[in-house]
Parts: sequence; C-alpha cells; structure tokens
Amino acid sequence: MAETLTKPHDEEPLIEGNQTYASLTETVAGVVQRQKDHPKAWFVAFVLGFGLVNVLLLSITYLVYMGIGIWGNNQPVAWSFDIINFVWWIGIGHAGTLISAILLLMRQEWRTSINRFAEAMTIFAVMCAGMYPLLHTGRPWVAYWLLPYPNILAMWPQPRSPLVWDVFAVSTYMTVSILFWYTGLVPDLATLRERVKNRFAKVLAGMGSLGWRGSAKHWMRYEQAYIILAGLSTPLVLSVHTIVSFDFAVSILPGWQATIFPPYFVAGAVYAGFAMVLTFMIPMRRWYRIEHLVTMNHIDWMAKIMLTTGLIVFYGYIVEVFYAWYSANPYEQFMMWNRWHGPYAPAYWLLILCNGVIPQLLWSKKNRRNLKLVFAVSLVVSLGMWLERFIIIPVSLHRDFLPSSWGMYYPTIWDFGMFFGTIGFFVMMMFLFVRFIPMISIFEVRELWSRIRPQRAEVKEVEA
Amino acid sequence: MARLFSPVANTIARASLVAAVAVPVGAIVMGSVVSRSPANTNVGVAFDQPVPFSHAHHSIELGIDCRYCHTSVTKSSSAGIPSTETCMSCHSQIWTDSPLLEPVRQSWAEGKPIRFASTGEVGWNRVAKVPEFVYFNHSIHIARGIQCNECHGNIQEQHMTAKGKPFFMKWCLDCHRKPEKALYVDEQQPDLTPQEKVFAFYRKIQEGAKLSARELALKKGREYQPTAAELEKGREMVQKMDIKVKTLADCYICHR
Amino acid sequence: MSHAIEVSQGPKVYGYIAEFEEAEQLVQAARKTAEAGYRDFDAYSPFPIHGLPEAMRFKDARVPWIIFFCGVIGAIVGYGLQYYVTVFDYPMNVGGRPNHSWVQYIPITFECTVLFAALGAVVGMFGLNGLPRPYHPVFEAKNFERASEDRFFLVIEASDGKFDAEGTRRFLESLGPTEVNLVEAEEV
Amino acid sequence: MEETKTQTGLDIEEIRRRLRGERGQRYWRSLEEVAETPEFQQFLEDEFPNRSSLLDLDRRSFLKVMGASLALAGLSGCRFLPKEKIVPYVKAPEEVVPGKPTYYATAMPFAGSSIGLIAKAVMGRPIKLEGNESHPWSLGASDVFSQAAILALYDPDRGTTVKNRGFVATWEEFLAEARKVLPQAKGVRLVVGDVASPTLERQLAEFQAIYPNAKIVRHEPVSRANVREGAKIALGREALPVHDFSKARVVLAVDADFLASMPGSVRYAREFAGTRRVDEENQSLSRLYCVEPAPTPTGILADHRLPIAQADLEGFLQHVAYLAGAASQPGAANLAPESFWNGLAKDLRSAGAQAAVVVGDACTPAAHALAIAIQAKLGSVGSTVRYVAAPAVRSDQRLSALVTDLESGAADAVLFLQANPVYSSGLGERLGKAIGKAKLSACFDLYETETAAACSWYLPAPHFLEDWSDARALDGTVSIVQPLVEPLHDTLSVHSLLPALMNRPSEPLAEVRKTWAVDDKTWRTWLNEGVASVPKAAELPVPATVQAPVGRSRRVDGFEVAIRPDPTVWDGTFANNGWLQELPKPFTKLTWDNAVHLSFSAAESLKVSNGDVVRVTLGERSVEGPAWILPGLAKNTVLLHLGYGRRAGGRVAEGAGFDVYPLTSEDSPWGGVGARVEKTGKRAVLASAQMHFSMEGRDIVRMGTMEEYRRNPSLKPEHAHGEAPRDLTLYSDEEKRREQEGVQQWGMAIDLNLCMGCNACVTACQAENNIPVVGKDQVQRGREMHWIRIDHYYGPRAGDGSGDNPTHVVQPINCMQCENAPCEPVCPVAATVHSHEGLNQMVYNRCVGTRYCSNNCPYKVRRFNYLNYQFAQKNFDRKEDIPLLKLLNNPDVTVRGRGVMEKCTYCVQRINAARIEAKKKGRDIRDGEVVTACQQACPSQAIVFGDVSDPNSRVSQIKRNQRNYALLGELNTRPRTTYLARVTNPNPEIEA
Repeated sequence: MAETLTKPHDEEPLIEGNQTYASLTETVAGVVQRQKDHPKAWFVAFVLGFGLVNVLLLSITYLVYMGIGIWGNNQPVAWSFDIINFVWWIGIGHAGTLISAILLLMRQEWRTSINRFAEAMTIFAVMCAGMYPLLHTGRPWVAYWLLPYPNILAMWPQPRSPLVWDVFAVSTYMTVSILFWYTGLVPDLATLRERVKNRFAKVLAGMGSLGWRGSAKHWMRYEQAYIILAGLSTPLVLSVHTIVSFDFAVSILPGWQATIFPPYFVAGAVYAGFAMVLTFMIPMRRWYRIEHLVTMNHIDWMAKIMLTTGLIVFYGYIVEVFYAWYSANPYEQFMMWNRWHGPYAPAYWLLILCNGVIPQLLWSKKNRRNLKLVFAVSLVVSLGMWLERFIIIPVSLHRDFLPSSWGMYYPTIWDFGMFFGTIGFFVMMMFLFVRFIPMISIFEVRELWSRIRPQRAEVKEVEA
Repeated sequence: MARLFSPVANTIARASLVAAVAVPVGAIVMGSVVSRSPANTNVGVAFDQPVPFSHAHHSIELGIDCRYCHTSVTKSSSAGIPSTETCMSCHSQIWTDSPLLEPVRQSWAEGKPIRFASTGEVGWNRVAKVPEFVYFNHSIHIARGIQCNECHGNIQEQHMTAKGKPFFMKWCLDCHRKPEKALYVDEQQPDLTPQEKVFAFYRKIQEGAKLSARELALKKGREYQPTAAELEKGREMVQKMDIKVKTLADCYICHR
Repeated sequence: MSHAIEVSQGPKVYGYIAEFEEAEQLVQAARKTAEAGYRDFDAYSPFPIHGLPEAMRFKDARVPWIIFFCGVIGAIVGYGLQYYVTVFDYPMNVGGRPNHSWVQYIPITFECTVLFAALGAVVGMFGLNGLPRPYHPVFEAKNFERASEDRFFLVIEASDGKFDAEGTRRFLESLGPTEVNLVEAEEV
Repeated sequence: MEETKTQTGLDIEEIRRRLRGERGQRYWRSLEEVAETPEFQQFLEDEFPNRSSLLDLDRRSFLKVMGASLALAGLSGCRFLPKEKIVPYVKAPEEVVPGKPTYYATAMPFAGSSIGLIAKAVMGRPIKLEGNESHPWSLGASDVFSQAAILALYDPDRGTTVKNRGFVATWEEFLAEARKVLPQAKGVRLVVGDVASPTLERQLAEFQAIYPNAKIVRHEPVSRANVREGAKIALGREALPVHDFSKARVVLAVDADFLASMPGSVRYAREFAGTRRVDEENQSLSRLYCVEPAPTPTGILADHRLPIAQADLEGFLQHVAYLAGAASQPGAANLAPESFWNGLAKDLRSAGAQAAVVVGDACTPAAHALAIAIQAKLGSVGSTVRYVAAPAVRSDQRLSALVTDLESGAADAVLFLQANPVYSSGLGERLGKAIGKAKLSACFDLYETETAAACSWYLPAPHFLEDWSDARALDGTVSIVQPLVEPLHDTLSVHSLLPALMNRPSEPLAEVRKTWAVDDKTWRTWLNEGVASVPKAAELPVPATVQAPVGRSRRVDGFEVAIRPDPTVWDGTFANNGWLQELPKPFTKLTWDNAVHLSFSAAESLKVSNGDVVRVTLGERSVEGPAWILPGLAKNTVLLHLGYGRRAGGRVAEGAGFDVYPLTSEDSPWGGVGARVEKTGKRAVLASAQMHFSMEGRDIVRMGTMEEYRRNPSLKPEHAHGEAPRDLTLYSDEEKRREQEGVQQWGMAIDLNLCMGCNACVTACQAENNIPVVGKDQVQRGREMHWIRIDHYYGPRAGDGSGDNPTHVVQPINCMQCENAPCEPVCPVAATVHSHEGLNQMVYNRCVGTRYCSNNCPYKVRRFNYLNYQFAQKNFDRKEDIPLLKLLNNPDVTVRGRGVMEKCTYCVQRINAARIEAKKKGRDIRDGEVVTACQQACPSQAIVFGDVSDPNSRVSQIKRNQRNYALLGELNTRPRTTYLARVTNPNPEIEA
C-alpha cells in the first residue's frame, strides 16, 4: 500500500547505488564503530561549541549572581533576547517532529534518511529553549512555583497564564520527543549491541536496546505504537508553537494581539527548523560520506518545504499590515508605522529581505540543487526568523499605548553571551550525537530498501 | 554466539525500572514530610532564654493576666514584650536573690536590655514568628475573640515556651476561610465581649472551672472539630460581627 | 558476561532455529509453520516485515487501547486539576475572569492528554513486549547476531505441544533455510 | 549541628520533666538545681556556640538593632527557621505602643521660612513627614523638600563628628580653642543664611553683645532680597507680600511660580485650586495669566502664558501699571499683541479687588514696587494680598566685604552656621583661599561641605528632627521644632553652640523656651498644635496710590542667562538627597543632572541638540554643561539651575551636574544679559525619565476651554473611541460583581485641572513605600522605580509657530487598579490578583519575576527590581550604611528584593490599618479615614481616594463629574483611577 501512495521522488532513487542490508548497516553503524577516523571538521566544530558552552556557563553564573539587570531589558521592554531566543529555539525544534511524525503519517519515505538526525536536533533545540523561560525569571530559584504540586502555602500555578501553558507544552513536547526518538533508537541500539567490539560500548548499547531481538510480535506492537506516537506528535507540535504564540496573542499589546499568530508561528517554526536541518545536513553528508542516503533529492525536498513555509510566513507579514490598516485602530496603525519608520526599522526591512525575498531563489530547481546556495539560504532564513521575533517582542514593547512610557532597548554583552552560548551548546550536542549514535535510522533504511530495491531477479544476475 | 547478558540481568533490569520510579517519588515524599515536621517548623521546640520564664507558673499558678506583660496585645499588631521594669515590678519584692533572675536585675541595674548571662547576647530568643512577608495583627484577632491558644498552643501549660502551631499559610487560611470554626461564646458567661472571653478563659482554667470540649482542646492546644450546632453559632457570630469572610483570604489581608 | 554469574545446571533446550536470507522466505516459512499447527514459535527480522504477523496468525490490538485510555485519563487529570485549583481550592478574582474560565483551560488539558497517551504508548508497547529483557534464550542461537542486521530467523520453541526433536527439525529443513540449529539455553 | 539539636531536645525534655509538678518555693529551688546541672550548662553551650554579642544598647544603637533585625536573622544556622532576637525595653516609654506609630508636630525651617509638619515615628524612629493641617502654610499638604527631608536624617554621608583639619576631634577641643581665639580676635564673623528661628536671631544678637567686634554676614543663595527691596522702595519699609488666592478672580503671575516653588506655595496651591474646580453647578473659573522667561509648574496651569525674557519683565509690568492706571507712562508694549494687553487690562480692572499680581523673587526691586503700585491701584491690597513686615534680620556685612576683610586680616575668626558660600556664591574661590588666613575658621553644617573643607574646623549639625528649635513661617507664624530622636551622631545644636561660645553653656530646649517665656500648659499646646499662639508679623498700611520707579526693559544682545534654584535640589542644600536627585524634574524629566536649557529656536540657531555640551559665558565667567531643549523658554533665554557640581558634601551630591554659581554675583544672583553660548563639540549623557513628549494625537489627556466644556462637558475628542461598553465581554462579570457586594470598593480620582506637576506626590510615595533609588545609570536604562509618575506632554498653542510656547499638560499616573486588570491573567503564579475590595494586589513574596504583567500593562505602571536596588542607592551600598538606611523603612511595607515586580498599592498598609481600627469599633472604614500618601501630600488636593461603592463618598461625588474619564478606557480595563478632564479659561477677547 505504501507504494500506491505518491513517492516524492520520480527520477532518482532515495537510496543510491547497489546496496545490501549489510552495506547499509555498515555505512551508518560504521560511523559510530570507527571512532578513530572522524573528520577534522568534527573536532573543529566540537571545540567551537565547547568554547561557547563555557561562555554560556559564565553568563548564567553572573546572571544568577547579579540579576536580570545585567541584560538590556527595562521598562517598557521587559522581554527581549530571553524570549526571542526561547521562541527561536523552540521553532527550530519543530522541524524534527514534523519530519519524523507528519511525514511518517504521509508515508513520505524520503524522511527515513533524515528523521533520526532531525529528531536529535529537536531535543537539543528544546533543551536550549528550555533554559530561557527558567533563567529569564527574576528569581529562578523559585521558578518551580510554576509546577502544580500541593504545598504548605495552599498556592497553585495560575492556569490562565500562557506561561503556565508553556510549561506544560514545552515539558510535554520535550518528553514526547525523547520518547519518540528513543523508541526509534532501540532496534538500532540492538544492531550496535551486536556490532561494536568495545566491551563497554557493547554493554551500554545492550542496556539501551532493552534486549530488543527483532521478534515479529514485537515489531507489530512496535509499529502500532510508533505510528500512534506520530499521530500524537503531529497535533502536539502544532499546539506547542500555537501556545508559544499565545504568549503574545493573548496579550493586549499592539503587535502582539493578533489572531494570525498561531498558524504563522507554526509555519515560521517549521521554516526555521528546516533551515537548521539543512545547515547541518549539507556538510554532514559530505563529511560522513552518506551522500547515497541523504541524496540531492532530500536536499531538494527540504528546500521545497522551506520555500512553502517561507511563503506562509511572508503571508503572515502581509496580513499583519492589513490588520493594522483595516482595524482602524490608532495603536495598531502606529505599531506598523513604527516598524517601518521607527528606530528599529532597519531590522524590519532586513527581516523582509531574509524571510521574504531571498528564499524566492528556491523556486528554481537548479538553485535547489546547488548545495552552496541552499546552505547560504538556510543560514539567511535562520537569521531572518530570529529577526522576526526581535520585531515582534522588543519592537512592539518599546512603544505601546502611552507615549510617556516609551523607551528604547539596547542589548548588553550578556544578552549575546547567553545567545551564542546556547548556539554553542546546540552545536556541541549535535556533534556528540553524530559521533556516538547512528545518525540515520538503520532499520528504517533497511525496511525502505527492502521495498524500493530493484527486483530480486535482477539482484541475482548482478550477483552471478 | 556469546550472549551478552546472563539471565540474572533480567531481574536487575526490572529492579532498576522499579527504582527509577520509586526513588524520585520517595524523595519528594520525604521532602514534604520533613518540611512539615518540627525540624522545620520548630513546633514544640523550646529555645533557651536569658531567664527560663514559665508561662505556666505566671499565668495559671499565679494568675497573672496576659495583658499585664503583653500590654499592647489588644491595641496593636504586636503583643509586646514586657520591659525589665514590668518584671521588676514584682521581682523587686519576690525572689530578689534568685540567681535565675540575675539577668533581670542586671538589666535593671545597668539600664540595658536583658541579656544572656552565659553569652552576654542581648534579648529573648523569638519563639513564635510568622513567616517573612506576613503582617499579623494581634489586636484584631483578640477583638474577634480568637483564643491565644488557637495559635500559641497550650501556652498556659508551658514551663519552657515553645511554638504552638506551624504557622503555614495553609494553616492560616484554614481559619480565614471558615472563621466560624474558631468563633464561640463561653456558655457559662455568655455576656462577655469576645475580647474579655479570651482572657477569662485562663481564669476558668486557674479556678479549675468546668471546660467545654472545645475549651479542653484549646487548653491542650489540640485541634478541635466543632459540632454542626457550634458551626451554626459561629456563623451567627460572623453575621453579628459583620466579618466579611470572603475578603479574609485576600492576599492584601496578610501581605503588602 | 556469561562468566559473571554461572548457574549450576546444564543447558536446557529452547527450541530449533532456522535461518533465512530473505524476508519473503521468512514470511513463507512462518505461514507454513502456522499452518502446520505450531503455536509457540516466533520470527526474528532486522526490520518490520509487512504481512509477517498475519502469516503467523498473530493478532494483538491492546496497544492502541492502552494509549486511548491513557489519553482520556490525561484529559481528565489536566482539566480536573485546573478546575479544582481555580474553583474549589483557592478561587481568586483574576483580572475579572470567572473562576471557571474554561476557555483558558483548553491548552493544558490538551497537553496532558498527549503526554499521558505518549507515555502509555511507550510503556504499554515495551511492557507487552516484555522488555526490557537483556537476556533471552534466543540470543544463544548460532548467527543470531545477524538477526539485527541482514538475516531472518524462525524459532519453534520446545514448549510447543507439537514439538519433538526430530520432527520439528525435519519440518524446519523442509522450509528451505540456509541452516537449522538447536537452541540450548541456560535458562528458558 | 543536627546532633546537638537532638541532644538539646533531650535536655529540654529532661528539664521539663524535673519542673513538672513542682510548686512555689520548691519549684524555684528545683529550677536552680536544674540550672546547675551540667546538662543545662551543656545545653546553653550547644544551642548557642559563642556568638558575637550585639552593641551596647543605649537608645541610639537600640534603634539600629531594631532596624537591623532583618540582617541579624539567621545568625544561628542550626535550624531551618532563622533565629531572631526580641530586644525589650528596660523602661517602656509612655507614649510608645509597640507596632503603633506615634505622631509629633514639628516644623521644617527652609530658606528663611518654614512649613509645619507632622512626623510619624515607629518604635522611636521617624519614618515619614506629612503636612500639619493646623499649620496655615501647610494645611496638611507638603512639598518635595519637606517630603524628602527625612532621608537626610539617616544619610550615611552626614557629618558624624567634629573634625579639625580633617582629623577627628571633639567638641571640647573646638570650644577650648574658640574660647581662646574669639576674645582677642581682631574681627569675628558669623556667616548665616536667612534664619527662620527667632531663638537663633536672639542668640546672634547676644553673641554680638558679648563680642562687639563680631559681624553678622548674611548669605542666602536664593534670597528674597529683591522682594524686600521692592517693598522698601514702594512702602519705605522692608515687607513681604502674603497673598490670598482664594479671593482672586484674575491672577497675573510675573515669573512667579507661586504654585510650586515660591515660599508659601503649598498654601497658595490650595487656595488657587479652590478657584479652579469646575462641575455642573460651579462653572466660574478664575483666570491665570503667566508671564515668565522659563516655564514653571504655575505656567502649566496658565490660561494665557507669555514667554518673556527676564530683562523685559520690568518693562512688561510698567505697561501693565500704565494700563491699570498706576503709572503715567507706558512700558514695553511691543512684548505682547494688542489684544493681549486689552484683554489683560480689562480683566484686571474688572476684577479690581479680586485681581492679584504676583511677582517672582527673581524680579528686580522695581518690578516688585510696580506690582505693589498696581495692586494698590486695583484696590486688591487687603483682599488678595497683604504686605507684612519682613522679619528684622541683622546683616552687618555682605559676603564680598567678608572676603576682603579676611584677605586683609581685618577678620581673623569666621564661623559658618549652615551656610556654604565657598560653593554657593560667585566668590567661592576667593573666599575659599581667604578663609585659610583666618586664625579660627569653623563650618557648622549637616554635611562636610566645600566651606567645611576650606575651614580648619568642621562641626556636625543635627538634623531638624534631632534638635529643639523654632521657626517662623512666611507671615510670621511661629512653630516649635521638636526632636523625634536623640541625635544619631555626635552633633550639637546651634542653640547650644552659640551659648557655649559665649561661655554660658545651655540646652537647646532651654534656649528656645527662653525666647518664648510661656507656662508649660501653653507650651504643651504649642507642641501639640505645631503652631505657637504668638502674634504674626505686623501688616503694613498701603496707600491708595504708590509711587513706583519707572520699569524699563534692558536690551538683550545675544542671550540672557536666567539662573534659578533647581526644582529638586534647590540651591544645593538637598544635593545629597537620593530621592530628590532621582526625582524627574518638571518639564524635562531629567534626573541626577542639571542642564543648559535652550529654547527651540535657540537650539536651531546654535545647531545643538540634547546632550551637546555647550559653554555659557556671562561677562568674563563661563560654565560648561550639556544642552537640553526646553520648549516654553523665552526665545533667547538660557535657563540654568543651581545646586549641582558639588565638590564636597556627600557621595550622592559630588559629581552630579555642573556648578552654575560662578555665573552669579552678589548684585546679579539671577543671571544677566549679554551671554554667549557656543558648542564645545563634547557630548554628555543625561538620564531623562521620559523620552517622548507628544500625545501622538491619542486620547490621553482630555482638555478644553470653558466654551468647549459648556458645549461638550465630557471633553471627549469626537475622534476618540471612549470607554468600551460594559457588555463587551466573553464572560459575564456577574460572578465577580456578586463577590464584591457588601465590600468597600476603593477608587481614586485625579483632577487634571488642579495638578501642576509639583512632584510632591512622587516623593511622598517614595517615602511611604520604601521605594529605592536606582542611580543615574539605571534611570538612563529606563529602570526608575517610582510608583507614581507625572507624565508631561507638550501640545501646540494657537498662534505659536516657532514651537517656543507650546501648551503643557501633566498627568500623574499610578496603578489604575483596573477591574479587568490585563496584568493578572498572565501571571503564572497568581502573584498579582484582585482583592474583593477591587485592589490589584501585588504579592512580592509570590512573584517569580517573569515581567509578563508589565508587558501586558497598557499604562506601564509596574516597576521591576532588575538588580538588588534596596540599599544599593548610588554609592550607598557600603555594608556599614545599610543598618542606618534601614531605619528609614516603613515597617508596614515590604522591602522588595531583587527580581520581583512592584507597583502602586493604593497604600494598602494605610487601608489595612484603618480597617482594623474600624473593625475593632465594629464598623466599616469611614470616608476620609484612608488617605493615600500621594493624596495627603498633594497641595492642590487634585487626588481624591475613597470608597466608590458608597455614592456619598467624596470620590464617588467627584467621579460623577461629567469631566470624569477613564484613561485608555477603550481597552475595557475599567480602571479604578480615573481623571477629570482639564478645563482652561482663556480670555475670549484675546486672539492668540
């Protein structure tokens, strides 16, 4: 039945070359097995990431010691980098779930080569995101009050607050992502269990694999659970960024109070997420010689999705302008005027350039298959999505209802310390991941191969 | 093939699963138990004092009224700690040579606040203290006829003063939500004002008068569950005193 | 690991194992085995094979139901918590909203539903599969390490009523495997 | 520690067991036994391992301990709960009920006058000053200076001990040397300001009697000499005008800020406000003409405001006099359009006795003389103004003479009594050097000032809350200044200092009572009242026609410099007061700095913008400071504020702003003409609490003229959306309404017609609610903490093309206590929720600091503790300062720590106190029993607070006024604080 559904690729196969189950297994598991020959690039990237992680730790320490005052936040701009980065990271996470869940439900077989990688990205991105809501509070040591638990104060969280929704959404998202990822990992750990020579690694893999032995009965329940997990993750991933967008949509602030936010945030999230996947995948596939698994097809498809979501986001921008004009609400109209002509106008126009204009290059197939260009575009989009949150948060806050309370926002070195710190953390985790965990779901590749490989007869000839 | 794990591994695996759940849960339970225990609340823990002052002796055995020392308890938020002068008003006559009272006499002589003979540090160790950021007012509670023992436990029985109740927010709210639980009329002398009733209670104890179930519980500092009738009476008193119960659980009643 | 804990008793027979090169062969073999009336047998493969459970006449639809019930519980817990907190335990006037502002309770309710369901799915699935189970007799079978790479196995267990050493072995060989072996295990 | 705990626990059990059942004598003996038992000793050891004992507790340090109790908490770490000590009195003072404040009437001497105050003390430490209702010059209200004065009492920078050439010395040493030097001194000089204390005046006289070669030198940087001078010219005797604006229908204020900064302004504001209340019944407004070189709070309320150079004011008045028929020849008619003159003249003449002409202290004597002539002519003397004899102040010498005497050696002993001429005069530098020549030079002051640095002796003065004294008010009303605390430092009252120098030591109280020889009963009533029943200053007869010199305009070539006392630090006296330094100045909202204020056109012509450092040259002296554009200045007038650029006198004062005194001289203390202004190319950073001064055409401050009001009483602009309909909600608010039934509902109304932005409310709030000072850097980052702020907007004024004379509006903004508070639903931990009394509660100890509430507050009234601001006031972060500063805290208000949100609470601590007292009496709070700090301070009573559920409460009545409107009502926030639209009363005959 899978075959009857549309195959995304028409001309080229999703797995190139003349493969066997063994060879496929070898390619992926080999990366983990042969710890010796990792590319130089790995070390460079890891060291870079690790360095930035130290910056992060420094920033956090100083932050907790001194208080939020070390950031540029003020009245009226009480939120800025902290929440920008939170939303940005959460967004990046979304690509992973989308690829692994939604594409699975849609029987998009090309997801197979990238879902493991994208899911890992999700988890690390959500980790980065999770730091901010915690650390941006004035008194992080009592942030646990956001959790509902019976206590001697007889106090509870206040469930009308989008921040409490965030707590539930993000923690649920984190948990489900990890479950999903781990479940997918178990059979591959079983493979590693059998293949790795190093005893310690073997035992580790053995424990991780939970004694998976590939029983047909297990596989059946496994697939039932896996597909339903996907079915759960799909609305979940949509809900998470919807709820994040509620942080703003629920308020009364011009530039925040917009009904378009949920869809437009979700699209933006996927947009940013795919950009990040490409940013990592393009070099990875070269460094780890997996071009035959992550083919130009994959790049092409991801670029297409990026373009699509990009257009939705751009539509969002246009609708915001329309609302401002159509509402005939002076505050809304001024908000838009301020974005265009106010002190932060350059950021707005740069945003339009990054998210609206440049991605249009991806209309042409030639460009979509030009790795350098796609890579560049993916970086531009990441920047653009960050700018979008900058426009939404500080730029809406700095001039609201009463002109007397208008102000300006200037980030401090510590704002950037936190931001680049989390980027470093993300990079470090990703590179640790590719080194110690199969970055492609081996059993799914086998399964895919078993269906799309040339007919058995031909194979026989080849063998003869 | 050489299997990786031996059969016993299965048992270990299952055990660790159980542990993974049990340990955190256990920790949380432990935490909440400790936080509610005297180790944290100091309930029933007597601190030492410059002078081992005995409420039991003074209030019941000698029958001194609370207000004699805690002068402002009916007037102000703070009940007031007796000045050396107050102590001396009696102890210049009796037990003038008791070494235990030396700190008092010394304070009086030097005109400096009472201090520990042992360490020379100044003042009494505070026993009953509401948590930080809480503004408690004695006078209004007394005016409403809330017995001292509601919060201070069996104070009139204590030789070494100790904290009577945990003073948790939950505990305060319990009363602020249902004041009728704590409001009552002394049936034997029903025409006392609520405030007089508060202090008459100790005279009754002293004279060994017959105590109602509620009064007994108060005397011992025990929890008391009022009967339906009593609650009804309590509600009437709430009406009569025009206590706006719904406002009693407002944050600003205790926090500012 | 095996030397770690030695249990003093000889190996027991777990069953016969047949090894195949192709998934299709395994499906065939499974179907024949089932038709032959065997019940305690299992197939092992490096990836899920469509049609294999059907071929084995194996049905189990409990996982979806577990997930469903967990989801329902999650929804009730989620909404119930908020309702209890804001209507019963400590009702407050929050910005003039009613104590029971159900509209604003939807997100948390939804998240709890998903969370519980997802946990149900994973715990239920591994639970029904009897995992974790680091040790299993079949691990002691010859070549079994390739069951997680590129080989397909069929095991008929000694516990099966129809099992008898010779017959079963011959039956398995009739299915055209690359080889058939006896599985002896320390513990069955 | 754990172990000892259980250990001691057992001991206690043991002791209890022994004690039980013992009675009477036996009981005591057994107790003694117990005390002797080793367990008991051991128990003492274990429980309190040798801990550092506190300071010896004389009353003074006792206060410190009370204040520092928080800091002490947790000394013994062996339990989770911090151990806290209760330190009882030895002898409880009669009047003190622990936990209850006590109130004393006193008075604050200030610049030759005084204002009667009520000081609030808790457990013996003063924490708040309020106006004294029975004092005619307070009427219960107060101003920024009297509100902030309390901070100086606990200021860690105050002089704490006598110093000789910078080394710690004693009073004895000083007195010994003084007694040695003074008798054989060639010339003794006492330098004092305009003294408000009759006792001090008496003592000065006595001093001169004993030391015939002693001369009194008067030095008051912001003096009223011109006023007295003017009266002398017109009436032949030094006099001061005392106005009564309650009778005035037309007021002409010539550079006179009689509503905010002029002596008597607190009373004047109240009187004037009485003539500006508009509602259905009373629609007759008084009319205020303002003619001033620089905008003042008074100018904000003006119906007609004319920016005119300082140099032209005399000429202006001359013409007014001419039109009023008080002078024969016209003045500078070119200063205003024809219609203005006609309108003004007509108004004045028709008002007659109900006209008032107020002339500012900076105007020339001639100008004052003219004013007297005009009022005499109009017949308003005796109704809107009286002239009372100025207190006879003896001044034998001017400062310049002192300098020459010191240089020549004619004077070799000089004593500065709370005067700081080395800083606060144009002669500072010379004087500083000259002092060095004197045999004996001493400076007696609150701080170690610049003068103190120049003198060989520094003598610490007590704060007026530590000292007995007396003080004369504007019209001679005398109040007794009584101390609330023993001096915190080793100070000596001036009333004891002088006698000591005269070799007859005496106590200040005795000295003061000597001045007023009255029996104890009267004395006690004086102390209670805060006002002494002694005759006021004599009123002078004013003839119907007064001859005044002809007023002339001086030609302004280039720029003219107008020098004024700073609206927040005055002449520098308050420069070390953090509250006042951080108080946003009217108009500019600048904090922590003064500036070179330029008009729009001046800035254009000079091509300077805010922050450009410019050099202002007047004569041969020049100063440099950052420019700041101040619309409303006369075209070529440069406004400079005194009081900054302190070189000594405290960590807060030093380094803030630039010193303007070099441009002053004895003859022209108020600036002069012919100044040059040029760019230096440097830039300076100024911290302004408001950045945007235009309403952007939004419906924020509603205002209109009388005609417009008659046409449309709500004054709602037709384009404006107005308040959202009540039914426009997703949920029914039935439930909430039910919850509020039978409970008092708090609300506030602010009449924009009466508010002139004097800032008294802001400082009062700061003092009442423990609001920290955050320092210039934080203000600049937009993190000031004031709970109530005064928004200032400029509007176009008809016929003002240049933008040099815009209309000004001010609007006090505190928490609106919205019924549909947007801040509440977004708080994740229910740290801000509504009370049943309609208060938007902010629970600090629950707040985790997500700041979401602030984002969602359309009024941006919430303030966040981005850093640990409490006790981190600029330079006040030294550990040893903290106990002292803690004494200032209001114990009924939580001291907010780092990372929590805070905001106006409608002074809930006052509400609660009132409620408890009322409940004890078995009733609800009566209208007027709760007065918020801002309301209490407000001189014009623009702020009214009360129960809006009671239709008869004052606030309800005011809210029924058609002018009443909700700010940003279209957001359906339903604020409990509402505003009354502003109505101006321009003269229809004057076309702008």
